Formats: sequence, structure tokens, C-alpha cells
Amino acid sequence: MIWFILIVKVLIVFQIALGLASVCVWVERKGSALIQDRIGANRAGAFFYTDNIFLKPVFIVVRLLGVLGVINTLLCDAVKALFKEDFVPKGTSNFIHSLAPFMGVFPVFLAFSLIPFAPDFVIAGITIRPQVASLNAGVLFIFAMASMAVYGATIAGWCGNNKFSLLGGLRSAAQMISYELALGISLVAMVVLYGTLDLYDMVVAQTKLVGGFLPAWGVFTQPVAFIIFFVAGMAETKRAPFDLPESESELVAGYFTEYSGMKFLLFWLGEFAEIALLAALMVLMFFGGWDIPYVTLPATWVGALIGHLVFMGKITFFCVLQIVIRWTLPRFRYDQLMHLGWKILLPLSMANLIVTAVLKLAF
Amino acid sequence: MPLSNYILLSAVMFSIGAVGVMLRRNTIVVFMCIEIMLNAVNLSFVTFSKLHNDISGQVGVFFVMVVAAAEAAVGLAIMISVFRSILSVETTDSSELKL
Amino acid sequence: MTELLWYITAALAIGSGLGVVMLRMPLYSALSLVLHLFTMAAMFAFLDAHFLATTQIIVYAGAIMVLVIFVIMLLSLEGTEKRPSIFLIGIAGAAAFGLLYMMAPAIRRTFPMTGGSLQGDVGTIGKSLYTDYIFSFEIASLLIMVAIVGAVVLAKRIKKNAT
Amino acid sequence: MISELVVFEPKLAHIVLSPLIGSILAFLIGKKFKAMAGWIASAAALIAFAITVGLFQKLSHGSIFEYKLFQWMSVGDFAVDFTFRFDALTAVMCLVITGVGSLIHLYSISYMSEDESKHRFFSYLNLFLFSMLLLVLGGNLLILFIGWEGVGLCSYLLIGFWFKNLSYAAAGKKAFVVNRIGDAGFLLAIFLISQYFGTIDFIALETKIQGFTDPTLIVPILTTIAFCLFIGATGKSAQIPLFVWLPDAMAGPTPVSALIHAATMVTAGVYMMARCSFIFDLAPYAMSVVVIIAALTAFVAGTIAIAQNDIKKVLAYSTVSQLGFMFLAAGSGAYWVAIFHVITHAFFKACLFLGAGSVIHGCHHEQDMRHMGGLAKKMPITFLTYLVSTLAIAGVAPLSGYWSKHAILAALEQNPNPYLASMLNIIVIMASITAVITAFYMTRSVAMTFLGEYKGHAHPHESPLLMTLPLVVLAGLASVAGYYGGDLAHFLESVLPVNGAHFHLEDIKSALLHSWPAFLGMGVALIVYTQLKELPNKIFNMFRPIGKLLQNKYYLDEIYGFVIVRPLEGMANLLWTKVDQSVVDGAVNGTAAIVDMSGEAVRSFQTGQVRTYMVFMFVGMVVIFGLYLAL
Repeated sequence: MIWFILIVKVLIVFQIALGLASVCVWVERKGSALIQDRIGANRAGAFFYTDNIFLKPVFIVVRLLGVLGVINTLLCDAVKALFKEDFVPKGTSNFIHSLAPFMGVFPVFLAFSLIPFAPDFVIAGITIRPQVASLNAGVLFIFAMASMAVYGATIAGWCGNNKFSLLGGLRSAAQMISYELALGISLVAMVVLYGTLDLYDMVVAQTKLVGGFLPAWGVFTQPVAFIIFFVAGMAETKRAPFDLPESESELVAGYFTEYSGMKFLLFWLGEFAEIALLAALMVLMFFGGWDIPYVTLPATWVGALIGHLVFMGKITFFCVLQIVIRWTLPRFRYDQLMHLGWKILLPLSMANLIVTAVLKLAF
Repeated sequence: MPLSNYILLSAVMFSIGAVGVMLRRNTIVVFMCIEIMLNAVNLSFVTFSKLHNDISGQVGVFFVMVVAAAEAAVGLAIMISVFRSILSVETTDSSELKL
Repeated sequence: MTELLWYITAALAIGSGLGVVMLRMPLYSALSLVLHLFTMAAMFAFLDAHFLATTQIIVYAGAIMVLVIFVIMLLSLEGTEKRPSIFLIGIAGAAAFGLLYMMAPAIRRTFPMTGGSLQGDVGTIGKSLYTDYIFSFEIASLLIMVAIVGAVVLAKRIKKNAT
Repeated sequence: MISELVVFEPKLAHIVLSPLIGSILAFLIGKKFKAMAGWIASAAALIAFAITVGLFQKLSHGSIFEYKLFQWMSVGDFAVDFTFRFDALTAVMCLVITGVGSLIHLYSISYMSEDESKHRFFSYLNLFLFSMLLLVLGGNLLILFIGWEGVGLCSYLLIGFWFKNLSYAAAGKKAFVVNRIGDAGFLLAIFLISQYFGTIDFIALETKIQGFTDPTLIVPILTTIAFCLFIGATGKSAQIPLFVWLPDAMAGPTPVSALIHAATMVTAGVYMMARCSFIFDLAPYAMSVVVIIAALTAFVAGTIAIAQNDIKKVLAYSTVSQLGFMFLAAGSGAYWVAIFHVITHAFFKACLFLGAGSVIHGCHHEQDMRHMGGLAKKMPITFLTYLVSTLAIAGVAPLSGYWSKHAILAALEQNPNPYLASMLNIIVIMASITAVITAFYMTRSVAMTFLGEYKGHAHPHESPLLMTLPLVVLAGLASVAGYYGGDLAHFLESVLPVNGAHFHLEDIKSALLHSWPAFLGMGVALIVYTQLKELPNKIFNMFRPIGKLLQNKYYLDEIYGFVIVRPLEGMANLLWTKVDQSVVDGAVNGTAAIVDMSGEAVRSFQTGQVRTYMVFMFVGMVVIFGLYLAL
């Protein structure tokens, strides 16, 4: 029974990660088109026609999906990537070359196992906590996994066996290490505030009200930490405006210049999984997780389902927000990037931590 | 799992690290072998901490990690500056202070 | 089940440790070391030292090893190292073997037992760190500070013709 | 005299810390903002004074405040705590130190206003206060010794404050070296005490010594200890034979002379004797030596003072002479009288020195009295305060000096010491003559400085308010302090044996009658130095040898140079050329040669290869480990 529940949990978490990633892919393609005033992907399936009476209902759905570009982005691209030639540059071993995308994606998915995705509920007399693994190191583990994600990009850059790739790899290593500090310290402030490392307990702590009217969401109690976390997290995902490791105009495609096919797609997947992870963490720590202000969810599966939907809604919002930012802001210059990370975010996060600790002691 | 196994593993790791330090020429690899030795000691620390039911051993490991971090920062900086002057990080190449 | 996992982890630890020593390319050595550090983290987890296991990954694998790989890539080191002489291998091997030979019976004699119920979670370590070891902790922070300054001074290129 | 009431009082640490922090701040802040240094230091001194006053008022009769900071060291049974103790004696000393100290700090702000390195001066001054307070607050001999050395250091730093003048720097060095001789004696005493009694805490020591059923058994040891302690006291408090440094110490800025070399540091010896009274009381032989030395010092210094022309030198020898008086009282067992004189002396001598400083300031750094004169009109406040203090030190009846000096003579006459019985009369007469001489030379200085016509070339002017205010306060204290002698005796009863002279206030008529020595000395001096101006030179020419002798301070510096310094130099030379260059250097060079040879032999191990070193290290480790397991 325990094993069954665990497997179900793992499947649900996988659905969250992959599902969000694919939604993100679609939004990226279609949303960018919207932002840039183009039409975007709308060909595959758009002219699908059948006379078969049984397939008639499917026909409408397929055409709709085709026009919206869903088939293009999710099906055709995947199939195309699968059948593409896997190219390994001269002078590097196939093993390391394949290891890089794996190391980029693996820690992110592992981190999802710590994400609670709904409130506790009781079914058939068993209390279930919708979280795959409940470590007492909690957030620290996620942080550890985030720090592991550096390897993917770095090794990939080395495997390219050319200068652009190497520069991209070095840039990504430097950038991720730099922003990890601010990220970690803003996280510590949250840990200090909630007095726990466990994400579930953090969400529970946010279901209260401050002063009787304001929800005790992290974004209200720790606005500075939220901003730092958001910015540093964006930098960790290596996307615009922090996309220096892969900046097309300077480094061809940065660290994954020499990747194609499924390995390339894996990097992409990892990137979107990271976006989803960041969104999930932000929702859990700063936006009350599944909490709806002024409403108490029942501890049944219905309540859990509602909570889960609320949670997913919030996450989706932040995923879309990140994509909108990515298509709106121009890229940083390298010195600006380092300046922001070391001279603004890091001192700010330290000051925030000290203030938080003092206030925590005072009250 | 008997704790002696951990100590045995620690001893093996320590020996491997020491052999690496003795045999390798590349400073960075030597540095990594030292990290293996430190880790072996860390493992025995944690094991003794478990054995005596005393948290001090784990605190010791924490400090070893701090020292290792400091060592990495300074050590790698030294390697970079050595590389700049003699274009090599092999220990056999930097023996100019020999009489 | 746990026992089997333990033996697999131990084998991986020894294998990856040997890999660090024996692989010729520094980058491969470094990757092997990353794996080794992971197995060590797993060992800590087996010993209920969860906080240390996480810290091991964050500090060692997440920071130190990234730095090492960064430097390896920056200096673009290749596996051009010569093999050590048989004589040296002999001495080193004999010394290592001697050490193990002397230690093994001592280990067997001293620890045929299992440990207590100590849980190395954040609270326990934190309490010990901020009460009994507060002075060492502060000194450690000072050490890191000195190391940072030292690293900057060492690695900074001194501009020629600077006024 | 051991009190039962020991009260825990952490504020004691604040008294000491305030000047220490003040010292650091005065240096750090004063370096940038010169004007701030004086005010910071003065504030620190005033804070210490305020805390002391507060504690003084809380100190009920017979109780002791105590604060143990930490255990300093513990070797076997011997343990030293860092303890501050505040009893009646300490309270009185602390009040004098911080009170007079604060006034002198305020004075210095104005006096030193034009100096380049004010921050250094005020930092040292506060450091001195810190050391002095440590000295009097220390609960055992070792802490007292820290303070003892600390004040010595500050004295050295401040005497040589204008170190660019080489002779000033030499004066500082001389003070330091001469003090070292005394300190050696003091250290020996501490060693002896810890050796024989196993404790150096005052209360524990007193209990232990009084616990002996037959005190005669330990009298030889106590006599030795008392001698050693007194040698320490002769160094710090400038008694024969170690007084030669104090006149030279006048090289320092005048406020320093007032604070360190008149009011506080030089009385440390007296305080130490009073603090160790339980030792001295059981060593009558040592006490007799103390009295004889003190009488000689008082006389010799007084006679030298007659022939000095430097205003500060006169005051310096006067200080030495007055210190002799204090030791006369202490040596007679009348410790409270000695402390009484310490207090009155602190007031009037500080006032005199500050007055002298005011004069020097007014005359643009002219110190020679022959180039002064007639300053009474130009510097009325300085003149009046100087006059009051002169009357006080001379021993004119209602002023403080009379009462303390009178009490000393009374104590001396009743000295019960069997070793002194035969020469007590001579000593009393000597003391009385010294009193007359005191009045004489002090009046001489007044006459030469303030009366007659101005003979200098500068344009003297009255000093600013910040300098005259402390003068007025101190002069006021110097005139009334004598009336509190009875209260002081009563107050100190809990700590010190109040035997010897009991203080009684005489009616004014008999008091004036009893101050005839003062009137005698003053009268003669006034006549000689205002009316018969040719007389001094005539007398000088008539008794040329004696005059020369006095003017050259009995040739003591030369005698010391001939008897001590020259032989020492010769011996050092001999040791240097013969022993050091052949034997010691030979051994050192031989060692180096051996190391060199063995180094040549072992050099082949140094391959320059880190990994070979590593192999050596690891193999060695394995071998040692194996030996450890095998054995």
C-alpha cells in the first residue's frame, strides 16, 4: 500500500514537472509570437481533414490544437529531435558528452521530490502527505540540487571542444556560483522567518493572517527576500536577461552549441523544469502554496484537489511571468551581471537576513 | 551495518588518497586526492560521532569542510598564479627553489 | 535492502576514488571525485547525519568542485602527465598497504558494534555549533575571510605600468 | 583588621575600564580630531571619579567591595585571581587619584593646547590613570605589581614625551632604569611571599600571617620580605638611594609632573607599605631602616632644594623631601598619618606644580627662577593659589600641611621601635630642621618668582580659566583638607592600625604657636630674598664647598656613575670581548657549522619534488603508526 501511494505520488510530481515544462514550451513559442506581434507556430495539424465519420469529433480538436501551435511545439519538434543525428564533436568522449545533459536535468527532477503539491488529506483512514520525500534537510536539499545543476552546463561547454562552448561553460559556472550565494542567503532569511526547513511547514506557517486581514504570505512579510529570490532564481535558470552563457549574438549558442537532437532537447527540458521548480518554490515560500486567503480547505481529498488546483494555478502564473520577462528585457552585459550579483543582491540579501534575524529575536 | 565497516572504508579511502598524492604530478589532481583524504577523515569523524552518540564529531566535520573551502579558494588561486608564470601545473616543473 | 545499498555505495566510493587517482585527464578525475563526494554524502546519510550529507553536496560538490572544474577548464589542462616510475608506485603501494595492514585488525578489534540513536539534523548541530563551538565558529568565519582576500590577491593580475 | 563584610560589586571594573577605554578612544579619535583628545580623556577621568564617589558613599564602615574578574592562573595549590578590592584605604586613594587626576586632565587641555601630539599625551595620561587605579584596586600583590609596572611605563612615556629632545628621552630612560632596580626588590618580595605563604592575596596573606601562633618564628622571613618591599618603594617613591630619577623626571610636561611625580605615582610606595602593614608591623628592624632612610632623604632633598634655580627642580626635591616625611610616618607604624600626608601633599603639591606650570606657560617656557620675579601683579590668581599652597606645605597653622606634618612629628616622637630608641632624638631634630628648610626654600621660590621686579624678557600673562580653575580648587582643598584628619583616621580604622598619634584638632592659638618652624623658615627666606639680595651670594662664596655640594646635588649622580655605572660598563665590556665573542659566539657558530655540515649531508633528500616529500612523510607516518601499534 505504501509503495502504491509512493508510486502515485511520484507520477503526480512527474506530471507536474513535465506537464509544466510542456506548457512552458508552448507558451514560449506562442507567447513570444504574441509579444513580437507574429503569428507563431500554426501549421502542423491546421489543415488536417478527414471524411471518416468516427474521426470527425477528433478533427475539430486537432485543427484547433494545430492552429494554436500545440501539435507543432509538442509533437512535431519532439519527433524531429528524436530522429536527428546525434553528433559528437572530435576530441571528446561520447560518455562525457551524454553525461552533460543528464547532469543538467537530473538534479532538477530530483529536487521536485521535495515539493509538496497539495495539503494533507485523509483517505480510507490513511493520512497522506502529498510529497514524495520528506527530508528534515528540506529546503537545503533543494538548494544542494540547484547547485548541482551547474555541472550540466559547465561540462557541456567543455565537451563542445571549441572556444565558444568553453566560454559559455565558464560563464555559466561563474554566473551560477555568483547568484547561488544571494539565492541561498535570501532562502536562509525565509528559514529564519518560518523556523523550519520543511517546505510543507512553511506553507502551513503562511496560512495565518497578519493583523487580522493580510495573509501571512512570504511576499508580504519578506518582500526584499522575494525580489532577491526571484532575480537570483531567474539568473540560475540562465534565461534572458541572464542568458549570457548561451547568448546567440556572441557565442553562437553557448555551451550547447555542439548539441543536437534529443540531447539538445534534454537541455531545453531541463531549462523549463528549472522554470517550473523556481515557480513552485516561489509559490511555496512566498505565495502561500495552496492557500486561499480567508478560506480553510477541508482535510479530505476534495480539499486536497482544490488546493492542488490553486497551487498549479499559481505556479502556471509564475511560469508565464518568467517567460514574459524573458521576451521583454534585453540581455545584461557581463560586468553588469557580476555587479548585480555581488554588489547589489548579495549585500542586500545579507542585510535582509540580519534585519530578519533581529526582528525575529525582537518579537 | 557495523560501524567498523565505515572505518574500514575510511581507511581504504585515506590510503587511496595518499597514494594519489604520492604518485600524481598534476597539482589539481593532488589537490583532489587531498580532498579524498579529508573526506575519509570526515567519514571516520561521523562514524565516531555515531558511536559515542556525541554531536561534536559532526561539528568537526563541519569545520573540516570550512577549512577545505578556504583551502580550495587559496590553493586554486595559487595554482592559477603558478600557471601564469611557468605555464604548467605539474609539481615536477616547479622545483626552482631546490638548492 | 539497506545493506545491499550500502555495499553498492561503498564499491562506488572506492571505484570513484581509484578513478580520481588513475584517470589521466584532470577533468575526468574531477568528475570521478564528484561521484565520490556523492557516495560520501550517501554514507553520511546512512549514518543519520542528514545535515552533513546536504552540506557535503552544497559545499563540496556544489562549490569546491565547480571551482576545480572551472580552473581545469580555464587552464585547459589535458592529460599530458607522465606515468610515475615503477619504483615510486612500489613505495607508495607498499606504504598504503602497510597502513591498511596495520589498521584492519585494529578496526576489527575496536568496532564490532553499531552506534547510538544520534540524528545529525540541523537543530542539533546548530545548537552545538552556536554554544560549545561558538569561538571556533567565529574563527572559521575569519579563516574564510582571510582565504577570500588571499585568493583575490593571489589571482589578481597585477597591472604593469600602473601608477 | 580583616573585615567580615565582603560585597560583590561589578562596578569596580568600570572604574578601571573607563580610563582604559578613554585612553584608546583618545588616541584613535584624537589622532584625527586633535581638539577632541583632551575632552575625551577628561570625560573618562571624570566618569571614573563619579563612579568612585558613588562607591565611596555606599561603603559602610568596615565593609569591602570585591569583584573577581576571572581566575588568572592556577599552578598546583597556588592560584591567582584577577580580583579588584575596594576598602577604605583604596577608596581614599581612588578618590585622590581620580579627583586630582580629573582636575589635572582639565588643566592639561589648556596647557597642551598647542602641542602637536596631544592625542598621545592624553592617551598616556589616561593609561596612567588606568594603571594607577589597577595598582590601588588590585586584590593581590600581582595585580598591584601590574599597576606598579604600568605606572612606571606611563611615567617613562610621559617623561620622554618630547622625545625629540635627547636629554628628555634620556631622563625617561633614567627613570625607567632606576625604577627597575626597585622593581627587582619588589618582585623578590612577591616571590618570597608566594614561596613561604603560598598566597599573594592580601586578605588571605593577612589571615595566614596572623594565624601563626608564635610570630617570632617568621620574623626573619618577614624582615627580609619587608626589606625587599621597601627597596621597591624606594625606587617608585624616590627615596635614598634611588631618588635620583625624580628631579630628572621634570623633563616631562608640567601636568605630568603634577599628576605622576607629585600627587599619585610616587606615593605608590607609601600605599604599598600601608597595604602590607601587617608585614611591616612584624618586622621592627626593617621599620627602623625605613625611618632612618626616610629622615635622611627628607633632609638631603630639602638641602638640595635650597640651591636650585629651576622652579620645577625645587618642587621636585621638595616632593622627594615630603615623601621622606610620609615614610617617616609609615615607618613609625602610623600608616594612616602617612596616607593623610599623601592626601594633603597631593593637593598642595599638585597645586604648586600646576602653578609652576601656569608660570612657565605665562613666561613662555622659561623655567629659571632667576629670570622671573614680580609676577604677583601679572598673574594674581596663580600667585594667590601658589602662596596658599606654599603656606600649606610650609606648615602654617590652619592649612592642611600643618596638620599632617604635625601628626607625623607626633607619631615619630612616640615611635615604639626598640631598634630606634638610641637615635630617635636625632631623627626628630632632623625632621624638625627639615621642616624649617622646607618653609625656607618654598618661600625662596615664591620670593624669586612672584616678588620683586621682573627680570625676564617675555611678556608674562595670566593663564586662561581652564588652567586657573583647577588651581583654585586645589588651593581650596589644600587649605581645608587638614580639618578632616580625624574623620580620615576614623574611616581608615577598619583597614589600618590607628596607633601612633591620635589626631586632635588644637585650638588656633596653640596651632599657630606650634607652627613656629614654618614662620622661622619663611621669615628668614623673606628677609634674605627680598631685602638682603646680596646675602645669598655672599654666603655662597663664604661656604663655597658646601654651596657647590648642594648645587650639584651632593654629586650623587657622579658618585653613582663612578661606583655603579663605570664598573658595570667595564664588566660588560669584558664579558662582551672575552666571554661573548669567544665562548658564546663560538658555540653559536659551532652549532651553525654542525647544522651546515649535516645539512650538506641531508641535502640530497631535497629533490624539489613535492611528491617525494609526500612519500617520505607518508612512509614516516606508517612507520610511526606501526611502532605505536607494536609497542
